[in-house]
Amino acid sequence: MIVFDLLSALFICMGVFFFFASAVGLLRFPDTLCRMHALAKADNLALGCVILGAVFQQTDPLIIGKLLLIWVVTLLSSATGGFLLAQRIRRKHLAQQEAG
Amino acid sequence: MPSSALIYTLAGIWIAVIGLRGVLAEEHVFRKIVASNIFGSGVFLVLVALARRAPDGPPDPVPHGMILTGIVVAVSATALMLALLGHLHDTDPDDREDSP
Amino acid sequence: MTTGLIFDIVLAFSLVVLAIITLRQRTPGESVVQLMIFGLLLALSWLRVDAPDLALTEAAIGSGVTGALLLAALHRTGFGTPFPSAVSPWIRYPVTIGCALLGAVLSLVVMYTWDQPAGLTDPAYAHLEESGTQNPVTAVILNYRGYDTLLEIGVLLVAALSVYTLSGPASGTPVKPPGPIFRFYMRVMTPVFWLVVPYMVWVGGRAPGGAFQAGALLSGLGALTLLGPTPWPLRLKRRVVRWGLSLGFSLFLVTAAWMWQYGNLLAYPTEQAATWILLIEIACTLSIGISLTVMFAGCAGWLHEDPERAV
Amino acid sequence: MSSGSFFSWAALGILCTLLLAFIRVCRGPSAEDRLLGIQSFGTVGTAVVILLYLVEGSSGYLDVALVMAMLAAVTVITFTRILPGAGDVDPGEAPAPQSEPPAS
Repeated sequence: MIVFDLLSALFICMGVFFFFASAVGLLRFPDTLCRMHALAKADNLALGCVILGAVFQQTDPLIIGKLLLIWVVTLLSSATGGFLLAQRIRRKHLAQQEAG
Repeated sequence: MPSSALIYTLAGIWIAVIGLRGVLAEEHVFRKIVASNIFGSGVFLVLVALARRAPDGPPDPVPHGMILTGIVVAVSATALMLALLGHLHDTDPDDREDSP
Repeated sequence: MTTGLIFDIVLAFSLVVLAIITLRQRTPGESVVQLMIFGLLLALSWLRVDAPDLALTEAAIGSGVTGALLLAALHRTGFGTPFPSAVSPWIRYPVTIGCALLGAVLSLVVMYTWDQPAGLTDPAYAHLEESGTQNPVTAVILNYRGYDTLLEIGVLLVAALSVYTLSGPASGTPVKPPGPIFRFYMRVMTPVFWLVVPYMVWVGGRAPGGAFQAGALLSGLGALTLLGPTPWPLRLKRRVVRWGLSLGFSLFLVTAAWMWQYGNLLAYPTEQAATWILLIEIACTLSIGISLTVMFAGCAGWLHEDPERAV
Repeated sequence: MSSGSFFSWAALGILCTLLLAFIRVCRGPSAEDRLLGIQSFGTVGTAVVILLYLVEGSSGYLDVALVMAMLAAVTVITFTRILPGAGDVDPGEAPAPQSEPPAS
């Protein structure tokens, strides 16, 4: 069981690191699309790490299933939301180009 | 040493006070609606944290029940205010921004 | 000082700061964004005071439905127009000072009366066996304080009907048809919502969950559906919507009347309590979900629009 | 260090990164930046709830995380779908734009 605990701690630490990286990216990157890039990749990876870390603490398959469902739902909504936002930004750029 | 319930009670009081100030001292109706939401959240937070006052044992479920219904009623009140705001906007489109 | 306490202090402090920032935004759109973040953090803080029931509702409503409502209203009234300058200093400063005093007095009162015992925990748990449910919060709202909940469902119905009435003819512009990606998202998420909503009702008998949480979740699905592709709820006849709106309240009333024969309104006999509570929960879930969806549509001005999109 | 305390520290760390992201939300500059912030807050909030679940061990917390994950997207989607200049269609149905997007 100590192996599982260590794995769990490792993954959660990775999750915290990636959350930190995505926050720094969100803060430091120069424009909106770059920030979205940082956010969409690092955040979902970090959540995946945290969930994996949590899975190593569980034995009940129902709970594990629920944890994985949370990850899938987040991936899906983040992909859709990110896509819709990016589309909006791109359209704005195009409109600016036409105007300028 | 303060308990976490005390911390959240104090935070709730100040959130409610900030919201109350917003309701009273802001001009724009939309901002008043946002402020009334914050005011409500602050009051809810005070009640929930007070329900947790006993250091051990389960929290008091009666305030929880009241707030549970209260949240839903608060959101419906918000919707009603917003519908009234939209109605004002439709019937009186000339001075909708500064004195709705 | 434990980690949990540091967590609490950081969270409480950021909640207060966030409340101030929310009210200092320049445009309505910005303040909505801040309010959503405030709702998310509030849900976290409710987990910290052992109220997962409320955190569930707040996660659904505070960070989802309220935001959708406010944005829908802005869709109708204008999104980016800056707020006008505040009212005259003759009102602003006295109000601010008065509110600060009020806050200080309340804080002192709370700190001095902190050690007095809290109210009704013991009676609430003592009768849990007879209440027909194992979740104390569900027992409170549907058994001990059934009257309150009955009236609150009534308030919800009245509010939904008012929004319905207020949304004048053809005020909002409809959204454009959705593209393949959003359609795919809805195709996957709709079954997930329909899986989680009944689960939420069912789990409310033993653990955090219940009609209000499930109803809030359902209204999230309703808002997404109105924004998007899935045709079937939009094709629902108005009559269905009206029945759905009043279902919870009417079933509650019928139950109350039925219980008259046992002597009291809404005093279930112990052996029937579980059945009645389950029935009321299902009806209330549908009603709450439909009410909030109707409110969303009403705020966006979509209620009496072209027949394709009208609810 | 007990495992509960480790998870609390992790939750606290993630909460701090949340506050970093919050600076971006305050600064903007565009509405889309703020929406990105909301999206990030949804994901991070879910992670904090999962860690609190590991601390407390009551399964209701997981339902909170699930609901949060499901509804955090609603605001972003509402925003992109109904606000001015955004209500257009996905590329599958839109007439393809003539120019390439700016390489930014």
